Amino acid sequence: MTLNVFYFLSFVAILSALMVVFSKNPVYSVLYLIITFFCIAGHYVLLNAQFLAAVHVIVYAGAIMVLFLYVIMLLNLNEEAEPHKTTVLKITATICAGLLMIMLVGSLKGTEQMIRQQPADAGIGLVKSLGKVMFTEFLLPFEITSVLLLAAMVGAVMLGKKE
Amino acid sequence: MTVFLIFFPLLAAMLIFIARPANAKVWAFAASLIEVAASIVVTTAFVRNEEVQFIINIPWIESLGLNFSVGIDGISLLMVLLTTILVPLIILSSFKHAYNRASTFYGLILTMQMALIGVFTSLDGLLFYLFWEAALIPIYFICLIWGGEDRGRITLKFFIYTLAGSLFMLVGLVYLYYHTPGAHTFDIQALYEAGRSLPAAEQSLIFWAMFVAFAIKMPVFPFHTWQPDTYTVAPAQGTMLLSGIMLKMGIYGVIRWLIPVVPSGVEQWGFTAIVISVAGIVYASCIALVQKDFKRLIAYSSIAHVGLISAGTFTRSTLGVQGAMIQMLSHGVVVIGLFYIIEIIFERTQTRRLSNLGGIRNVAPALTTVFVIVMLGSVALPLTSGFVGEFLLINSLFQYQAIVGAVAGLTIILGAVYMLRTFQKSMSGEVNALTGVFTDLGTHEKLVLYPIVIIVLLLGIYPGPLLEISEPAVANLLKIYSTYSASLK
Amino acid sequence: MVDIKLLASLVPLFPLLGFLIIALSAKRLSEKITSVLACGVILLSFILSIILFTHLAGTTSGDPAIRVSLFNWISAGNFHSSISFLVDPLSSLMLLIITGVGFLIHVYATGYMHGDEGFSRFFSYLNLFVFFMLLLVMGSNYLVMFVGWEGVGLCSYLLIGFWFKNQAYNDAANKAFIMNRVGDLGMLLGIILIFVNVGSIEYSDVFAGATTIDPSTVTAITILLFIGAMGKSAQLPLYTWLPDAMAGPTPVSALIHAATMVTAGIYMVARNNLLYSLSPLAMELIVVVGLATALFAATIALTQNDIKKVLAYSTVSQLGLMFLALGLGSFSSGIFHMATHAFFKALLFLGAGSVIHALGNEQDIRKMGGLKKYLPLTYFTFLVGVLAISGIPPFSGFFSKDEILAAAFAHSKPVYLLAVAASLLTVFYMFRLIFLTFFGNERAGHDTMHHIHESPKSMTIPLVLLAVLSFAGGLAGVPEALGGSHWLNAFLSPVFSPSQGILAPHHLTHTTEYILMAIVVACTLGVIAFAYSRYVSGGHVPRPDGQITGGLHRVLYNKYYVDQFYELTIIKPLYWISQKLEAVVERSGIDGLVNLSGKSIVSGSNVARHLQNGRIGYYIFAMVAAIVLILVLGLI
Amino acid sequence: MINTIPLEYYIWLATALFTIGVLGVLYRRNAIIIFMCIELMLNAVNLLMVAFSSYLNDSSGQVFVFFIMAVAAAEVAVGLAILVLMYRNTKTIDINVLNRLKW
Amino acid sequence: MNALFLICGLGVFSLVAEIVNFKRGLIMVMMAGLLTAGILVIIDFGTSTLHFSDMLMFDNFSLAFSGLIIGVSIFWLWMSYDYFQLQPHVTDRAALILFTIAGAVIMASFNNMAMLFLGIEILSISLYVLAGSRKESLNSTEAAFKYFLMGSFATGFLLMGIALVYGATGSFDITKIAAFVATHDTALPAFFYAGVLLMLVGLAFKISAVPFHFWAPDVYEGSPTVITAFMSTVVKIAAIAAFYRIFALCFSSVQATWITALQVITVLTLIVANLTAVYQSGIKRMLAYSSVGHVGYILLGFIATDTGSTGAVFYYLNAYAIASLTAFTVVHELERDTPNIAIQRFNGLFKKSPFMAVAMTLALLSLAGIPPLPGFFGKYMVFALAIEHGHTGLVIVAIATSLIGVYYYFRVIIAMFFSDSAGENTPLTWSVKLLIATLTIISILLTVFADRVLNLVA
Repeated sequence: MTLNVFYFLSFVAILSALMVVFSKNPVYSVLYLIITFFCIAGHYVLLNAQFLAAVHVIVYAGAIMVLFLYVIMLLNLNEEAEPHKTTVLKITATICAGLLMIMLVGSLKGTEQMIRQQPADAGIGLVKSLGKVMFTEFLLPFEITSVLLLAAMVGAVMLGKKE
Repeated sequence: MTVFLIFFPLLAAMLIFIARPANAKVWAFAASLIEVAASIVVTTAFVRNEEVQFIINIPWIESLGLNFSVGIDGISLLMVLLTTILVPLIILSSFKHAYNRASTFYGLILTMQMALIGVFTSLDGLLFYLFWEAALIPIYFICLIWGGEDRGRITLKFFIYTLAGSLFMLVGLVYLYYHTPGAHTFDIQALYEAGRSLPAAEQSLIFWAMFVAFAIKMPVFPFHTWQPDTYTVAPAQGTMLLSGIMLKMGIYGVIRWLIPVVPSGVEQWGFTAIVISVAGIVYASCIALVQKDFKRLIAYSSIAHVGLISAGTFTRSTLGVQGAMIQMLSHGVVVIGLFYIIEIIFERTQTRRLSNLGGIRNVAPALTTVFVIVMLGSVALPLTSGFVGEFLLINSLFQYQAIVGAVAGLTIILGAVYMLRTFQKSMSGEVNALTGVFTDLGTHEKLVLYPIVIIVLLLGIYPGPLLEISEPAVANLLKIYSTYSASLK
Repeated sequence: MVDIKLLASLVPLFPLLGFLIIALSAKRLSEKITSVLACGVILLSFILSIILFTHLAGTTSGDPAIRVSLFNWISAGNFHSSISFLVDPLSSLMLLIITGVGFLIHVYATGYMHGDEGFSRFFSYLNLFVFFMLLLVMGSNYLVMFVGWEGVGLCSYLLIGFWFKNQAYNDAANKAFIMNRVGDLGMLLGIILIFVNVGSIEYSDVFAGATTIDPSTVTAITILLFIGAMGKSAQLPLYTWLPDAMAGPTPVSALIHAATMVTAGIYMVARNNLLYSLSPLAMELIVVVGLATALFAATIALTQNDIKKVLAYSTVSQLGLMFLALGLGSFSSGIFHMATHAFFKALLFLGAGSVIHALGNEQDIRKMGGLKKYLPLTYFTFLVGVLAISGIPPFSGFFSKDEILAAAFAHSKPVYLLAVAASLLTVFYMFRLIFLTFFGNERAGHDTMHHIHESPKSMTIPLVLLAVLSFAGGLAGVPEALGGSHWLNAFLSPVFSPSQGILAPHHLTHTTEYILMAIVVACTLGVIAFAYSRYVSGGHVPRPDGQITGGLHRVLYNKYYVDQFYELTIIKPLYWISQKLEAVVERSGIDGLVNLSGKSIVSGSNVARHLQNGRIGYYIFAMVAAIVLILVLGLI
Repeated sequence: MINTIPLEYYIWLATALFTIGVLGVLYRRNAIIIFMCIELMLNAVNLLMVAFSSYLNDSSGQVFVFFIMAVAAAEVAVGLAILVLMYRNTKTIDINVLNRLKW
Repeated sequence: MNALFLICGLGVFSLVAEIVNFKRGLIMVMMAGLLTAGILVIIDFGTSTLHFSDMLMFDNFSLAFSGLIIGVSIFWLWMSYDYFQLQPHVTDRAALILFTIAGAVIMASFNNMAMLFLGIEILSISLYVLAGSRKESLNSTEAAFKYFLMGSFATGFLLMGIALVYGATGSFDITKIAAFVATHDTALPAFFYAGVLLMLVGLAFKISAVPFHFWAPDVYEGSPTVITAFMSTVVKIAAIAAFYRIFALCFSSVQATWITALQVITVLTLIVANLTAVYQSGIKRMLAYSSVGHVGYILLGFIATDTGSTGAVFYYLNAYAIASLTAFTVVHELERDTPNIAIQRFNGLFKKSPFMAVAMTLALLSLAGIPPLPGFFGKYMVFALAIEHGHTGLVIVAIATSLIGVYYYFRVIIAMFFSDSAGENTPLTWSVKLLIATLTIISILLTVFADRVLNLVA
C-alpha cells in the first residue's frame, strides 16, 4: 500500500516536473510546479517528516510560487515570449541531462549496503524533536539565517525601488 | 661589508627616487664612486686564497630554506670590481644627455647595480635567483622608458625570453633543494652536495634547466635572438649595462652554479655546450659582417665574444675558467667603450647606419685614437685586454679538442674582418654632410673613454694581479668538480 | 760598468718612449722636435744594439746569450708566461738591422713626410713599429714574439692606411691585417700546441724538450708556425696583401714591407731551426712554398708598371728565396740573404720614394724615363741596389744569393734550376725597372718635369749610406771558396748548431762553387744585356692598361687573377653565406620561431576568448558537460 | 511506513527530479522558467535530505532542509528583483538576449 | 567569534543608521568597527576553539583567513569611499557589504556544512545585489543577472553534493565526516564520492575555476569597479578558504577521488584564463581573467594538502589580494568619468602621475610573479610544493602560463611607460595616495617578513 502511494506520487511528481519544463505557457509551468511540490510534500509525509511537509507547502506553494505568479503577471509574459528552440539545442540538452542522470544513478549502486543503524523512530519529523535540534545544535545557523534574510530583503528592496 | 656593497646602491637609488634632486646624475655618480671606494676597500682587505670571505648569513624565510647569505671569493671579487668600476663610467657617460625624469633613470641604474652585486655575491640558491631576476626589472624599465623605436615590443620579448630561461633555472634549483641532505636548504654547499648525489640522468636534466637560463642571459647561439634587437633599441647606458655587466651573470652562473653543481651533467653535455658556443662564434661573426647598423653589429660581435667565453668555461680547466674571468672583465670594458663611441657618433650625426658615416677620423683624432685602441681590445691584439682572455680561452679549447680550438680561433680572423670594416666605414674616408660638423670628444666623454683605454691597456699588459685574485677560487671550484669526476672512475 | 741586462731591456724601451711622447703630445710638437725625437730614440736603440752586438761578439766562452725577465705576464693554472728578452747572436743581428736600417729610414722619412698633416702621427706609428719589431726578435718566449708579431701587423695596418681619406688604401690596410691574422691564427695554434706538448713556451725549455715530442706533433707545430710565417712574410697563398700594402708612404714600404716586418717569418723559422730540422715534411713544405713563391712573384713582377708594385713583388720573390734557403736547412744563408736584402731593398724603396717624391707622387714607370740626369744621386744609389739584388759580384746580393743557390744545388738539381730561373727573372725585371725609369725618353708630363728636383739631404744621405751597405754588406759572409772566413756563419753557429747536427747539410767542393758562380753571373749579364736591348736600345715602353694582348701577358699583368680568385672563392661566398644566415637562419629561422611562439599565443588567445560568448545558455551547457566529465573522471 | 520503501527509490526519484531541473535549465531560455527549474533542483535535494534523514534516523537532515528553504526563498526574492530590473531595461527575459559582456 | 558578531552587528547598525539619517560618518564607523574586529581576531590568535555546538571552529587557519578578510576589507572600504558617498542607498550598500564580510568570515571558519552553505549564500545573495547596484547601467544588470542565475544553479549542485555526503556519513559536522571517512574508507557507498565531486563543482564555481568560471569575466566587467575589486579580493579569499577547509581538512583521506579532477581543473584554469587574458582590451576584463588565472596557481598548492600548502595558499592570497587591490585602486581612480576603461587609458600614465604608475607597476609585477615581489614568493611556494610532490609536469604548464601572464600584465606597463598620454590628468586626493603607499609598503613588508606570514597558519 505504502509502496503504491509512493509510486503514484513519484509518477505525478516526475510527470508534472517534465510538464514544467515543456509547457509553453509560463503560467502552466508554475501550476505544474505547484503540483510537483505537493507530491513532494506527500513524500515528506511518507518519510515521517510531517512538520516539514507542512512548512514545505506553506513556503513553496504558498509563498514562492505565488511570487513567481506575480512576476509573470507583472511582466505580462505569454507563450510567444520565448523564441523557437533549435533541434540541436533540444538534443544536446537532453543528452547532457541524460548523461548527468546516468552518472548520478550509476554512482548510487552501493546504496544497498547501507544498513539502518537503528529501528525507525517515527518521532524525528515532529516539531518537538526538530525544534530541539534546531535550537540547540543548529542555533547558530538558525540565527545566521536571519542575517541572510535581512540581506535578501535589503537587496530586493534596493534593486526593486525606483530612483 | 658585503651588505654595504649590495645595499648602498639601493639606498642611494631610493634616496634619489624620493628626493628627486635636480642634478640626479651628480648624486648618482657620487654614490657610484663611494661604491668604487668600498670595493677597493674590500679588495685590499681580501686575502688571496680560495676561501669565501666577508660572509653574512641571516635567515630570511626559514620554511623555504632561504637565507640571506652572501660572501666574496676571488671570482666574486673580480665581478664585483667589474660592476663597481663600470657603473660610474656608465653614469658619467650619460652626463651630456639630458634624460627626462633623470632621477628615475639614475635610480634605476643604481638599483641595477645592487642586483648585479647581489648576483655575484650570493651564496644561497634562491637568493641568487632573486637577485638574478631583480636585475632584470631596472634594465627593462631603462630600455622601456628611454629606449628607441618599437621598444615596447622588443623589450617585452627580451623580458619574457630571459624570464622564461630563468624560470627553468628556478625549477632546477628547487629540484636540487629537495635533494639537499638533512633539513632542506638553498645553501650553496648543500646544493653542491645535492647535485652530486643525483644520478647522471637527473643531473643532465638539471644541467639543461640551468644551462638554458645562463645561455639565454649570455646569450649563446641559438638563444640569442632577443639580444641584437634589445641592444639596438636600448638607450646607450642601458646597452652598456646589458652588455658590459649583465651578460656576465650568465657566465658567472656557469662557473659557480653549474659546473660544480652537476658535474656529471656537465661531463655529459659540456661538449654539446662547447659546440654550440663555438658555432655561435662563427655564426654571430658572420652575421656581424653584413650588419648595416653600427650598434647591431657590435651586438652580434658581443654574441661571438661571449660564445668564446662560454666555450672556454665549459672546458672546466683552470686555463679556460681563468681566461673566462679575465675576458669577462675585458669584454665588459671594451664593449662599454664601443657602445659609448657609437652613442657619441649617434648623438652628433643622428645616424647609426654605417653607410651614412665616414671620415670622422679627419675631424676627431681623439675619438679615433680611442676607437682604435678599444677596437684592438675587441679584436684581441696582444697587449690589449682582449688578448689575455682569448689566448687562455683558445688555449683551453685547443687542449680540450684541437678542432674546436681551431674553429674558435676563427674569431681572431672574423673579429678583425668585421671590426676593421666597421672602423673603415665609420671613421675613414672623406667627411660627408653628416660627419663634417663632427666635434671631437668633450671633457665628459674623455673622462669616460680615457679610463676605458687605460684599463684596456693595463689589463693587457699586466693582468697578473687580477688573475691571481681569482686563481685560488677557480682552482677550488674545479677541484670540487674534478674530485667528483675522479670518484666516478 | 752598466749592467748589460739593463741595456738589453732599454733597447725596445726607447722606441716605446718615443711613441708615447709623440702620441700623447698629439700635434703640439713641431715637426723638427718630432723628427729629432723619433730619429733620436732609434739612434739610441741602435747604439745600444751595437753595444750588445759587440758584447756578444766578444764573448767567446760558454753561452753568450743575454736573458732578461721583466715581469710575469699571463699565468693561469700550469700556464706561465713572462715578458722576457733573449739577446743571442741571431736576435742581436736582427737588432742591428732593425735599428740600423730603421734609423736610416726614419731620417729619410723626415724629409719624405715633410709637410704632411699627419707628420707626428706617422712618426709615432713608426716608433711603435720599431718597438714591436724589437719585441718580436728579442722575446725569449713564443708569446712575446707573438706580441711583436701582431704588433707589427697592427703598425703595418696603421701605416698602410696612413692616408685614410683614400678608401682604397684603407681596403689595402684591412686586407693586410686580415691576411696576417689568418697566419697569426696558425701561429697562435702552433704556440698552444707547443705549450700542450712541452708545458712551457720559453725557447730554452722548448728546444731542450724538442726531441721528446712526437715527430708528427712536431710536424704539426712547425707547419702551424709556418702558416704564421706565410702570412707575415707574404708567401703563397697569403701574399696578396703585400703588393697592395704599397699604398702606405714609401718609407713604410721600405722599413716594414721590405726590410724588417716581412722578414719576421724568416726570423721565426730560423729561431725554430731545431724544431724544423726535426720535421722533414715541414722542411719540404717550406722549400716548395718558398720556391713557388719566388717564381710566381717574379713572373708577376715582369709586367707590373707601378714602381713600388714591382719592388713589392720582388720582395715577395726574394722572401721566397730566403724560405727556400731555410727549407734547405741552410739557415744562416737565409738570414744572410735577409740581411743583405734588408739593405738593398730598403735602398731600392727609398730610391723609388725619392723618384716618386720628385715627380709629385707619380708611380707609373710608363710616365717616367730619362730621370738619370735630373736625379743623379738617386739614380746612382738605385743602380747600386739593382746590382746588389741582381747578384753582381762583389755587391752584397751576390754572396747571399750564391749561398742559397749553392744549397739548392746541393739539395737537388731541379730546385737549383728553378731557383736560378727565379733569380734571373729578378735580374730582368729589376733592370727593366731601372731602364724604364732612368733611361730613355722623358715620358712625364711637362708640369711634372718642370718641378722635378733632387731630394733633400735628409733623404739622400740615407740613400748613400744604404748604398754603401748594399755594396759592402756581403763582406760579412764571404764564403771560404772566395777566401773569406764567412764570419756570419761563425757568429750564428750557437743558434744553428743544434739543427745542423741533425740535418748534416751537404758541402760542395770549391770547384763546384766556382762553376756555379760563373754560370749564374754569366746568365745574369746575358739577361741584363737583353733588358738593355729591349728597353734602352729598343725603347720599348709597356703598353697602357687597355691594350694588353697575349694570354700569358694578360695573366701576368693581372697577377694570375689571384685577387679575383680569392674574391670569388672566399670573400663573395662568405658575404653571401652571411647574408643568407641573417635573412634565413637568423630572422626567419631562429627569431621567426621565437616570434611565432609569441604570435601563436596571441592567436590562441583570439580563439580562446570565443569560449566566452556571453550567452548564459551556452555557459550552463559547458558547466553541465564539465560536471559530467568530472564525474566520469572521479568515479570511473 | 518507510520500511517498505527502499532508500534507493528515493534516491532515484530525487535524482530524476534533479536531472529534470537541470534539463529545464538547459532547455529553456525563459529566465523565469529557469528559476523554477532551479527551485525544482533544490526540492530534489530537499527530498533526498529528508529521505536520508529518515533512514539515518537523524533529524539534522530535516533541519538542513529548513535552511535550504530559507535560502531558496531569499534567492527567489533577490532573483526576481534582478529579473524585474532586467526586464525594465531590456523588455525581455530571454537569457541569451543580454550578452553585451563577452569575449 | 566575537569578530563575527561585531560584523553582523555593524551591518544591522548601518541599517538603523538609515533611519536616524546618519550617513556622513558611516564608512568611518564601519572601518573602525572592522578594525576592532580585526583586533579581536588578533587577540584570539593562537587559540583553537569550537563555538555553538561545533558549528564554527576558530583555529589559526580560520583566524588568519578572517584577519586577512577583515584587513583587506578595511583597505577596500578606504579605496571605495566615494562609491558609498557619491551614490544613493549608502546604508543599504554598507549593510550588504558587511553581511558579505560576515559570510566570508563564516566561510573561513565553518565546521559544519550548514554553516558553509549559509556562509556562501549570505555572501552570494549580497553580491548578486551589489553587482547589480548600478541600476542605470545595463552592464551592471547583466552582471547581476548572470551571476545570480549561474550562482543559484551551482548552488543546486553544491547542495546535492552535501546531501549525498550527508547520506553516506550521517553528519554535517566536518570533523565527524572526516573521522567517519577515515575509518570507513572502504565501506563508503559510491554516491559519497559523487557527493564529494559535486561539492567540488559547487565550490569550483565559487572560486571561478575553469570550466566553471564563465560568470567571472562577465560579472567582473559588468559590476561597478569597486565591487569587482571586492569580488576579486575578499570574496575570492573566502571562497578559497572554504574550498581549502573542506577539501584539505575533510576530504583529504579520499584525495584519490578528486585529485585527478582537480588537476584537470587546474590545468584548464591556468591555460584558458591566462590565454584569454592576452587578447583583452578592457582593463577590468583583463584583471578578471588574471584573477581566474591566479586561482589556477592556488589550486596548484591544493594538490599537496599538507602543512606546507596551507602556508603557501595563505601567503599567495595575501600577495594576490594586496596587489589586486592596488591595481583596482588605480583603475578606480582612472575611470572616474568613464566606466570600463581600456588599457589605452593607461597610456603615458607615468608622465602624468608617476606615483600611480609606479604603484600600479609594482602591483602588476607582483601579480606576474616577478621577484622579489610577494607575488613571486607566492608562486614560488606553490611551484615548489608541486615539484616536491612530483607534479613537475603541472609546474611546467604553470610556468608557461605565468610567462603568458607576464605578456598581458606588461601590456599595461608598456602603455604606462611607453605610449603618449591619453585623457586628462586626474589629481589624486591625499587619502588615495596614502592608501596606495600603504598597500605598496605592505607589499614590500610581505617580502621581507614572508616567514612570519607563513607561520601564521602553520
